[in-house]
Amino acid sequence: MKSLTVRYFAMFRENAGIAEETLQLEAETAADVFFATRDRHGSGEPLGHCKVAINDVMASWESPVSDGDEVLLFPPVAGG
Amino acid sequence: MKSLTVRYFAMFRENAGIAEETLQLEAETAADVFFATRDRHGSGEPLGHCKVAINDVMASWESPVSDGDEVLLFPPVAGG
Amino acid sequence: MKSCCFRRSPGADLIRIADTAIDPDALRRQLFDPAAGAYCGFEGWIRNLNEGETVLRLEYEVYKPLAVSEGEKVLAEAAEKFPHLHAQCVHREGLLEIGDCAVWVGVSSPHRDEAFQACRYIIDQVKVRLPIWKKEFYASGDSGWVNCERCAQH
Amino acid sequence: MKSCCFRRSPGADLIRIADTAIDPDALRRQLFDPAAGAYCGFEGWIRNLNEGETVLRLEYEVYKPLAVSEGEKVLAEAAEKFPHLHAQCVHREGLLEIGDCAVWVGVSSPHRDEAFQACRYIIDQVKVRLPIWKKEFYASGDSGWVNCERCAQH
Repeated sequence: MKSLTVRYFAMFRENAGIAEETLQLEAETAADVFFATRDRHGSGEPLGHCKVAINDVMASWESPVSDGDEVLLFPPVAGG
Repeated sequence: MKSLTVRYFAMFRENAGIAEETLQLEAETAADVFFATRDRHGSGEPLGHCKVAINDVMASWESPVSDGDEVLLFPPVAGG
Repeated sequence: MKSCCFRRSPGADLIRIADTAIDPDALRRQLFDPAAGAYCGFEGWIRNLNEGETVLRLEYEVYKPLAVSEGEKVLAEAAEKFPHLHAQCVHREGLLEIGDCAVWVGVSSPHRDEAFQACRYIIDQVKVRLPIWKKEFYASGDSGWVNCERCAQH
Repeated sequence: MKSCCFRRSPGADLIRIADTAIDPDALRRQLFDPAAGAYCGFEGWIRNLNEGETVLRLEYEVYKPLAVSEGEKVLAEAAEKFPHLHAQCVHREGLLEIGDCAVWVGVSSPHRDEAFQACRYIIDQVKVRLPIWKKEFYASGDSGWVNCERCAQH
Protein backbone atom coordinates (compact mmCIF):
# COMPACT_ATOMS: atom_id res chain seq x y z
CA MET A 1 0.00 0.00 0.00
CA LYS A 2 1.19 3.48 -0.84
CA SER A 3 0.18 6.73 0.71
CA LEU A 4 -0.70 9.06 -2.20
CA THR A 5 -2.09 12.56 -2.23
CA VAL A 6 -4.57 12.82 -5.10
CA ARG A 7 -5.58 16.27 -6.39
CA TYR A 8 -8.69 16.78 -8.49
CA PHE A 9 -9.20 19.65 -10.93
CA ALA A 10 -12.18 21.32 -12.60
CA MET A 11 -14.91 18.73 -13.31
CA PHE A 12 -13.07 16.09 -11.26
CA ARG A 13 -12.96 18.40 -8.23
CA GLU A 14 -16.65 19.25 -8.56
CA ASN A 15 -17.55 15.58 -8.88
CA ALA A 16 -15.40 14.56 -5.93
CA GLY A 17 -16.59 17.47 -3.81
CA ILE A 18 -13.03 17.96 -2.57
CA ALA A 19 -9.85 19.37 -4.11
CA GLU A 20 -7.53 16.74 -2.67
CA GLU A 21 -7.29 13.79 -0.37
CA THR A 22 -4.63 11.41 0.85
CA LEU A 23 -5.41 7.78 0.12
CA GLN A 24 -3.81 4.42 0.84
CA LEU A 25 -3.79 2.70 -2.54
CA GLU A 26 -2.43 -0.44 -4.19
CA ALA A 27 -1.16 1.41 -7.25
CA GLU A 28 1.85 0.90 -9.48
CA THR A 29 1.13 3.52 -12.12
CA ALA A 30 -0.71 6.81 -12.55
CA ALA A 31 -3.40 4.89 -14.46
CA ASP A 32 -3.96 2.71 -11.39
CA VAL A 33 -4.64 5.88 -9.38
CA PHE A 34 -7.08 7.14 -12.02
CA PHE A 35 -9.09 3.93 -11.95
CA ALA A 36 -8.89 3.51 -8.16
CA THR A 37 -10.41 6.98 -7.71
CA ARG A 38 -12.86 6.82 -10.61
CA ASP A 39 -15.86 6.52 -8.32
CA ARG A 40 -14.75 9.64 -6.49
CA HIS A 41 -14.03 11.89 -9.50
CA GLY A 42 -17.05 10.36 -11.22
CA SER A 43 -15.81 10.76 -14.75
CA GLY A 44 -16.99 8.79 -17.70
CA GLU A 45 -14.14 10.30 -19.68
CA PRO A 46 -11.79 7.75 -21.23
CA LEU A 47 -8.30 7.78 -19.79
CA GLY A 48 -6.88 8.94 -23.13
CA HIS A 49 -8.78 12.23 -22.90
CA CYS A 50 -7.40 13.03 -19.46
CA LYS A 51 -3.92 14.00 -18.28
CA VAL A 52 -1.86 13.38 -15.19
CA ALA A 53 1.03 15.03 -13.38
CA ILE A 54 3.14 13.61 -10.57
CA ASN A 55 4.72 16.05 -8.11
CA ASP A 56 4.00 18.98 -10.46
CA VAL A 57 5.62 17.37 -13.50
CA MET A 58 3.51 16.22 -16.46
CA ALA A 59 3.56 12.43 -16.58
CA SER A 60 2.12 9.60 -18.63
CA TRP A 61 -0.47 7.12 -17.41
CA GLU A 62 2.26 4.46 -17.40
CA SER A 63 4.46 6.50 -15.05
CA PRO A 64 5.16 4.67 -11.76
CA VAL A 65 3.94 6.21 -8.52
CA SER A 66 5.87 6.06 -5.25
CA ASP A 67 4.84 6.29 -1.64
CA GLY A 68 4.31 9.96 -0.73
CA ASP A 69 3.76 11.16 -4.32
CA GLU A 70 1.24 13.82 -5.16
CA VAL A 71 -0.83 12.73 -8.18
CA LEU A 72 -2.73 15.44 -10.08
CA LEU A 73 -5.70 14.24 -12.12
CA PHE A 74 -6.68 16.52 -14.99
CA PRO A 75 -9.98 16.15 -16.87
CA PRO A 76 -9.95 17.02 -20.59
CA VAL A 77 -8.32 20.43 -21.00
CA ALA A 78 -9.96 23.28 -22.91
CA GLY A 79 -7.73 26.31 -23.06
CA GLY A 80 -8.21 29.22 -25.45
CA MET B 1 -1.92 52.58 -86.23
CA LYS B 2 -3.67 53.06 -82.90
CA SER B 3 -3.52 56.06 -80.63
CA LEU B 4 -2.79 54.69 -77.15
CA THR B 5 -2.14 56.47 -73.89
CA VAL B 6 0.58 54.56 -72.02
CA ARG B 7 1.03 55.13 -68.28
CA TYR B 8 4.24 54.15 -66.48
CA PHE B 9 4.46 53.36 -62.78
CA ALA B 10 7.24 53.23 -60.19
CA MET B 11 10.51 52.04 -61.81
CA PHE B 12 8.99 52.33 -65.30
CA ARG B 13 8.03 55.96 -64.68
CA GLU B 14 11.48 56.80 -63.35
CA ASN B 15 13.14 55.12 -66.30
CA ALA B 16 10.87 56.82 -68.84
CA GLY B 17 11.18 60.18 -67.11
CA ILE B 18 7.46 60.74 -67.69
CA ALA B 19 4.28 59.36 -66.10
CA GLU B 20 2.36 59.00 -69.36
CA GLU B 21 2.43 59.70 -73.04
CA THR B 22 0.17 59.20 -76.01
CA LEU B 23 1.75 57.14 -78.79
CA GLN B 24 0.77 55.97 -82.25
CA LEU B 25 1.52 52.25 -82.21
CA GLU B 26 1.04 49.18 -84.36
CA ALA B 27 -0.17 47.05 -81.47
CA GLU B 28 -2.71 44.25 -81.27
CA THR B 29 -2.18 43.21 -77.66
CA ALA B 30 -1.00 44.62 -74.34
CA ALA B 31 2.22 42.67 -74.81
CA ASP B 32 2.84 44.54 -78.09
CA VAL B 33 2.58 47.81 -76.14
CA PHE B 34 5.04 46.54 -73.52
CA PHE B 35 7.64 45.63 -76.14
CA ALA B 36 7.05 48.73 -78.27
CA THR B 37 7.76 50.96 -75.25
CA ARG B 38 10.53 48.83 -73.75
CA ASP B 39 13.23 51.32 -74.72
CA ARG B 40 11.28 54.06 -72.96
CA HIS B 41 10.53 52.24 -69.66
CA GLY B 42 13.99 50.69 -69.88
CA SER B 43 13.15 47.51 -68.04
CA GLY B 44 15.07 44.30 -68.25
CA GLU B 45 12.24 42.64 -66.36
CA PRO B 46 10.68 39.69 -68.17
CA LEU B 47 7.08 40.25 -69.24
CA GLY B 48 5.92 37.54 -66.83
CA HIS B 49 7.07 39.55 -63.82
CA CYS B 50 5.12 42.64 -64.87
CA LYS B 51 1.40 43.37 -64.99
CA VAL B 52 -0.88 45.41 -67.20
CA ALA B 53 -4.24 47.11 -66.94
CA ILE B 54 -6.36 48.53 -69.74
CA ASN B 55 -8.71 51.41 -68.92
CA ASP B 56 -8.30 50.77 -65.18
CA VAL B 57 -9.15 47.07 -65.39
CA MET B 58 -6.50 44.41 -64.78
CA ALA B 59 -5.77 42.67 -68.07
CA SER B 60 -3.54 39.93 -69.43
CA TRP B 61 -0.70 40.45 -71.85
CA GLU B 62 -2.80 38.75 -74.54
CA SER B 63 -5.65 41.26 -74.07
CA PRO B 64 -6.39 43.21 -77.28
CA VAL B 65 -5.92 46.97 -77.29
CA SER B 66 -8.18 49.38 -79.18
CA ASP B 67 -7.67 52.86 -80.50
CA GLY B 68 -8.02 55.35 -77.63
CA ASP B 69 -7.27 52.84 -74.87
CA GLU B 70 -5.25 53.76 -71.83
CA VAL B 71 -2.65 51.06 -71.14
CA LEU B 72 -1.08 50.95 -67.65
CA LEU B 73 2.29 49.24 -67.42
CA PHE B 74 3.16 47.91 -63.96
CA PRO B 75 6.68 46.80 -63.03
CA PRO B 76 6.95 43.89 -60.54
CA VAL B 77 4.74 44.67 -57.56
CA ALA B 78 6.00 44.57 -53.98
CA GLY B 79 3.24 45.29 -51.51
CA GLY B 80 3.43 44.55 -47.82
CA MET C 1 16.72 20.54 -35.82
CA LYS C 2 17.22 24.01 -37.20
CA SER C 3 19.15 26.42 -35.06
CA CYS C 4 17.81 29.89 -34.65
CA CYS C 5 19.86 32.44 -36.49
CA PHE C 6 18.46 35.49 -34.75
CA ARG C 7 19.45 37.03 -31.49
CA ARG C 8 16.83 36.44 -28.85
CA SER C 9 16.49 38.70 -25.84
CA PRO C 10 16.48 36.70 -22.62
CA GLY C 11 12.93 36.34 -21.36
CA ALA C 12 11.47 37.58 -24.62
CA ASP C 13 9.58 34.33 -25.12
CA LEU C 14 7.10 34.25 -22.34
CA ILE C 15 3.92 32.60 -21.19
CA ARG C 16 1.76 34.35 -18.66
CA ILE C 17 -1.53 33.64 -16.86
CA ALA C 18 -3.46 36.86 -16.25
CA ASP C 19 -6.37 37.61 -13.97
CA THR C 20 -7.03 40.99 -15.58
CA ALA C 21 -7.92 42.03 -19.14
CA ILE C 22 -5.42 41.23 -21.90
CA ASP C 23 -4.17 44.30 -23.79
CA PRO C 24 -3.16 43.02 -27.24
CA ASP C 25 -1.90 46.40 -28.40
CA ALA C 26 0.55 46.79 -25.50
CA LEU C 27 1.64 43.17 -25.89
CA ARG C 28 2.38 43.42 -29.60
CA ARG C 29 4.60 46.41 -28.97
CA GLN C 30 6.79 44.23 -26.76
CA LEU C 31 7.55 42.10 -29.80
CA PHE C 32 8.84 44.98 -31.86
CA ASP C 33 12.31 44.49 -33.29
CA PRO C 34 13.96 46.52 -36.07
CA ALA C 35 14.81 43.20 -37.74
CA ALA C 36 11.16 42.08 -37.75
CA GLY C 37 9.32 42.32 -41.05
CA ALA C 38 6.27 40.34 -39.98
CA TYR C 39 3.96 40.08 -37.00
CA CYS C 40 1.21 37.51 -36.56
CA GLY C 41 -1.23 37.75 -33.67
CA PHE C 42 -3.97 35.41 -32.57
CA GLU C 43 -6.74 36.12 -30.09
CA GLY C 44 -9.34 33.77 -28.70
CA TRP C 45 -12.54 35.67 -27.98
CA ILE C 46 -15.43 34.51 -25.84
CA ARG C 47 -18.31 33.90 -28.22
CA ASN C 48 -21.98 33.76 -27.48
CA LEU C 49 -22.63 30.31 -28.88
CA ASN C 50 -21.12 26.87 -28.41
CA GLU C 51 -22.61 23.73 -29.86
CA GLY C 52 -25.92 25.50 -30.34
CA GLU C 53 -26.22 26.76 -26.74
CA THR C 54 -26.30 30.45 -25.94
CA VAL C 55 -23.35 31.26 -23.69
CA LEU C 56 -23.64 34.15 -21.22
CA ARG C 57 -20.20 34.00 -19.65
CA LEU C 58 -17.36 31.66 -18.99
CA GLU C 59 -14.98 30.76 -16.21
CA TYR C 60 -11.42 29.60 -16.73
CA GLU C 61 -9.66 27.46 -14.18
CA VAL C 62 -5.90 27.30 -14.61
CA TYR C 63 -3.40 25.18 -12.73
CA LYS C 64 -0.69 27.79 -12.94
CA PRO C 65 2.52 25.91 -12.07
CA LEU C 66 2.06 23.43 -14.90
CA ALA C 67 0.31 25.82 -17.28
CA VAL C 68 3.40 28.01 -17.14
CA SER C 69 5.99 25.22 -17.43
CA GLU C 70 4.08 23.51 -20.24
CA GLY C 71 3.59 26.87 -22.00
CA GLU C 72 7.32 27.51 -21.81
CA LYS C 73 7.92 24.15 -23.47
CA VAL C 74 5.50 25.05 -26.26
CA LEU C 75 7.27 28.36 -26.90
CA ALA C 76 10.65 26.64 -26.93
CA GLU C 77 9.37 24.05 -29.41
CA ALA C 78 7.99 26.80 -31.65
CA ALA C 79 11.39 28.51 -31.64
CA GLU C 80 13.05 25.25 -32.73
CA LYS C 81 10.56 24.54 -35.48
CA PHE C 82 9.95 28.04 -36.83
CA PRO C 83 12.87 30.35 -36.03
CA HIS C 84 11.47 33.73 -35.14
CA LEU C 85 12.48 36.79 -33.19
CA HIS C 86 9.98 36.96 -30.34
CA ALA C 87 6.87 35.15 -29.20
CA GLN C 88 4.58 35.59 -26.25
CA CYS C 89 1.37 34.07 -24.97
CA VAL C 90 -1.04 35.30 -22.31
CA HIS C 91 -4.01 33.26 -21.09
CA ARG C 92 -6.77 34.54 -18.84
CA GLU C 93 -8.12 32.90 -15.73
CA GLY C 94 -11.34 33.62 -13.86
CA LEU C 95 -14.69 34.94 -15.10
CA LEU C 96 -14.94 36.29 -18.64
CA GLU C 97 -17.77 37.90 -20.57
CA ILE C 98 -18.76 37.62 -24.24
CA GLY C 99 -16.18 39.41 -26.39
CA ASP C 100 -13.42 39.23 -23.81
CA CYS C 101 -10.02 38.08 -25.00
CA ALA C 102 -9.30 34.70 -23.37
CA VAL C 103 -5.93 34.04 -24.94
CA TRP C 104 -3.45 36.04 -26.99
CA VAL C 105 -0.45 34.79 -28.94
CA GLY C 106 1.94 37.13 -30.77
CA VAL C 107 4.98 36.33 -32.89
CA SER C 108 7.39 38.64 -34.69
CA SER C 109 9.91 37.41 -37.23
CA PRO C 110 11.90 38.59 -40.23
CA HIS C 111 9.49 36.94 -42.69
CA ARG C 112 5.82 36.13 -42.56
CA ASP C 113 5.87 32.38 -43.03
CA GLU C 114 7.58 31.73 -39.70
CA ALA C 115 5.33 34.25 -37.96
CA PHE C 116 2.15 32.52 -39.14
CA GLN C 117 3.45 29.02 -38.51
CA ALA C 118 4.89 29.71 -35.07
CA CYS C 119 1.71 31.53 -33.99
CA ARG C 120 -0.47 28.66 -35.18
CA TYR C 121 1.75 26.07 -33.53
CA ILE C 122 1.66 27.89 -30.21
CA ILE C 123 -2.11 28.34 -30.03
CA ASP C 124 -2.77 24.77 -31.20
CA GLN C 125 -0.49 23.33 -28.53
CA VAL C 126 -1.64 25.69 -25.78
CA LYS C 127 -5.22 24.56 -26.34
CA VAL C 128 -4.53 20.86 -26.03
CA ARG C 129 -1.64 20.70 -23.56
CA LEU C 130 -1.97 23.35 -20.85
CA PRO C 131 -3.94 22.39 -17.74
CA ILE C 132 -6.72 24.93 -18.34
CA TRP C 133 -10.44 24.23 -18.15
CA LYS C 134 -13.45 26.29 -19.02
CA LYS C 135 -16.93 26.20 -17.62
CA GLU C 136 -19.66 27.75 -19.70
CA PHE C 137 -22.75 29.35 -18.21
CA TYR C 138 -25.74 29.11 -20.54
CA ALA C 139 -28.86 31.21 -21.03
CA SER C 140 -30.85 28.13 -19.99
CA GLY C 141 -29.39 28.42 -16.48
CA ASP C 142 -27.25 25.32 -16.97
CA SER C 143 -23.51 25.29 -16.86
CA GLY C 144 -20.98 22.81 -18.10
CA TRP C 145 -17.31 22.07 -18.43
CA VAL C 146 -16.18 22.22 -22.04
CA ASN C 147 -14.19 19.20 -23.04
CA CYS C 148 -11.49 19.06 -25.64
CA GLU C 149 -13.51 17.00 -28.08
CA ARG C 150 -15.98 19.84 -28.37
CA CYS C 151 -13.52 22.72 -28.42
CA ALA C 152 -10.70 21.19 -30.48
CA GLN C 153 -11.51 23.20 -33.57
CA HIS C 154 -12.28 26.54 -31.90
CA MET D 1 -17.53 26.32 -53.47
CA LYS D 2 -18.59 26.60 -49.84
CA SER D 3 -21.23 29.15 -49.06
CA CYS D 4 -20.75 31.35 -46.06
CA CYS D 5 -23.09 30.46 -43.26
CA PHE D 6 -22.57 33.62 -41.21
CA ARG D 7 -24.25 36.97 -41.52
CA ARG D 8 -21.90 39.53 -42.98
CA SER D 9 -22.43 43.21 -42.35
CA PRO D 10 -22.41 45.17 -45.61
CA GLY D 11 -19.08 46.88 -46.06
CA ALA D 12 -17.49 44.89 -43.27
CA ASP D 13 -14.93 43.43 -45.67
CA LEU D 14 -12.85 46.35 -46.71
CA ILE D 15 -9.56 47.26 -48.27
CA ARG D 16 -8.15 50.71 -47.67
CA ILE D 17 -5.04 52.64 -48.72
CA ALA D 18 -3.90 54.95 -45.93
CA ASP D 19 -1.51 57.89 -45.97
CA THR D 20 -1.33 58.06 -42.18
CA ALA D 21 -0.24 55.58 -39.52
CA ILE D 22 -2.14 52.31 -39.25
CA ASP D 23 -3.75 51.73 -35.84
CA PRO D 24 -4.05 47.92 -35.48
CA ASP D 25 -5.80 48.14 -32.14
CA ALA D 26 -8.62 50.35 -33.45
CA LEU D 27 -8.90 48.21 -36.58
CA ARG D 28 -9.19 44.90 -34.73
CA ARG D 29 -12.05 46.32 -32.67
CA GLN D 30 -14.01 46.86 -35.88
CA LEU D 31 -13.93 43.11 -36.45
CA PHE D 32 -15.51 42.29 -33.12
CA ASP D 33 -18.61 40.12 -33.31
CA PRO D 34 -20.27 38.22 -30.46
CA ALA D 35 -20.22 35.13 -32.70
CA ALA D 36 -16.44 35.39 -33.23
CA GLY D 37 -14.29 32.98 -31.25
CA ALA D 38 -11.07 33.69 -33.11
CA TYR D 39 -9.14 36.64 -34.42
CA CYS D 40 -6.00 36.48 -36.53
CA GLY D 41 -4.04 39.61 -37.37
CA PHE D 42 -1.04 40.12 -39.59
CA GLU D 43 1.19 43.17 -39.77
CA GLY D 44 4.02 43.90 -42.16
CA TRP D 45 6.66 46.01 -40.42
CA ILE D 46 9.44 47.96 -42.07
CA ARG D 47 12.65 46.20 -41.15
CA ASN D 48 16.16 47.56 -41.17
CA LEU D 49 17.66 44.96 -43.46
CA ASN D 50 16.85 43.58 -46.90
CA GLU D 51 19.13 41.26 -48.83
CA GLY D 52 22.02 42.29 -46.61
CA GLU D 53 21.61 46.04 -47.15
CA THR D 54 20.82 48.38 -44.26
CA VAL D 55 17.51 50.10 -44.96
CA LEU D 56 16.89 53.58 -43.54
CA ARG D 57 13.38 54.19 -44.82
CA LEU D 58 11.01 53.16 -47.53
CA GLU D 59 8.53 54.73 -49.89
CA TYR D 60 5.36 53.02 -51.11
CA GLU D 61 3.77 53.98 -54.38
CA VAL D 62 0.20 52.76 -54.78
CA TYR D 63 -2.05 52.96 -57.81
CA LYS D 64 -5.17 53.37 -55.76
CA PRO D 65 -8.03 52.64 -58.19
CA LEU D 66 -6.73 49.19 -59.01
CA ALA D 67 -5.20 48.48 -55.59
CA VAL D 68 -8.67 48.92 -54.12
CA SER D 69 -10.57 46.94 -56.75
CA GLU D 70 -8.01 44.12 -56.72
CA GLY D 71 -7.99 44.13 -52.91
CA GLU D 72 -11.77 43.81 -52.89
CA LYS D 73 -11.46 40.78 -55.15
CA VAL D 74 -8.93 39.22 -52.77
CA LEU D 75 -11.23 39.73 -49.79
CA ALA D 76 -14.17 38.25 -51.70
CA GLU D 77 -12.08 35.22 -52.68
CA ALA D 78 -11.02 34.73 -49.05
CA ALA D 79 -14.67 34.79 -47.98
CA GLU D 80 -15.48 32.06 -50.53
CA LYS D 81 -12.55 29.87 -49.58
CA PHE D 82 -12.51 30.34 -45.80
CA PRO D 83 -15.90 31.45 -44.52
CA HIS D 84 -15.35 34.00 -41.79
CA LEU D 85 -17.20 36.83 -40.15
CA HIS D 86 -15.18 39.91 -40.99
CA ALA D 87 -11.93 40.76 -42.73
CA GLN D 88 -10.17 44.01 -43.40
CA CYS D 89 -6.91 45.12 -44.94
CA VAL D 90 -5.15 48.47 -44.80
CA HIS D 91 -2.01 49.27 -46.78
CA ARG D 92 0.13 52.37 -46.35
CA GLU D 93 1.38 54.66 -49.07
CA GLY D 94 4.13 57.27 -48.92
CA LEU D 95 7.26 57.44 -46.77
CA LEU D 96 7.68 54.96 -43.90
CA GLU D 97 10.35 54.55 -41.26
CA ILE D 98 11.83 51.41 -39.66
CA GLY D 99 9.23 49.78 -37.43
CA ASP D 100 6.25 51.39 -39.13
CA CYS D 101 3.35 49.15 -40.00
CA ALA D 102 3.12 48.97 -43.81
CA VAL D 103 0.19 46.62 -44.08
CA TRP D 104 -2.38 45.19 -41.70
CA VAL D 105 -4.79 42.31 -42.25
CA GLY D 106 -7.35 41.24 -39.65
CA VAL D 107 -9.87 38.41 -39.74
CA SER D 108 -12.46 37.35 -37.18
CA SER D 109 -14.35 34.07 -37.41
CA PRO D 110 -16.15 31.55 -35.23
CA HIS D 111 -13.15 29.17 -35.23
CA ARG D 112 -9.44 29.68 -35.55
CA ASP D 113 -8.68 27.63 -38.63
CA GLU D 114 -10.61 29.91 -40.97
CA ALA D 115 -9.16 33.00 -39.28
CA PHE D 116 -5.57 31.87 -39.85
CA GLN D 117 -6.20 30.62 -43.37
CA ALA D 118 -8.17 33.65 -44.53
CA CYS D 119 -5.59 36.03 -43.04
CA ARG D 120 -2.74 34.19 -44.74
CA TYR D 121 -4.57 34.06 -48.06
CA ILE D 122 -5.28 37.78 -47.98
CA ILE D 123 -1.73 38.91 -47.21
CA ASP D 124 -0.21 36.47 -49.72
CA GLN D 125 -2.48 37.72 -52.51
CA VAL D 126 -2.18 41.37 -51.55
CA LYS D 127 1.58 41.14 -51.85
CA VAL D 128 1.62 39.67 -55.33
CA ARG D 129 -1.47 41.17 -56.97
CA LEU D 130 -2.03 44.76 -55.85
CA PRO D 131 -0.31 47.49 -57.87
CA ILE D 132 1.95 48.63 -55.04
CA TRP D 133 5.67 49.26 -55.28
CA LYS D 134 8.30 50.00 -52.70
CA LYS D 135 11.52 51.91 -53.01
CA GLU D 136 14.12 51.31 -50.34
CA PHE D 137 16.61 53.95 -49.25
CA TYR D 138 19.87 52.42 -48.02
CA ALA D 139 22.53 53.54 -45.56
CA SER D 140 24.95 53.53 -48.50
CA GLY D 141 23.03 56.43 -50.06
CA ASP D 142 21.64 54.21 -52.81
CA SER D 143 17.99 53.52 -53.34
CA GLY D 144 16.20 50.85 -55.27
CA TRP D 145 12.82 49.48 -56.21
CA VAL D 146 12.16 46.15 -54.55
CA ASN D 147 10.96 43.55 -56.96
CA CYS D 148 8.71 40.64 -56.22
CA GLU D 149 11.43 38.03 -56.69
CA ARG D 150 13.31 39.53 -53.77
CA CYS D 151 10.36 40.23 -51.50
CA ALA D 152 8.19 37.19 -52.18
CA GLN D 153 8.94 35.52 -48.90
CA HIS D 154 8.81 38.59 -46.65
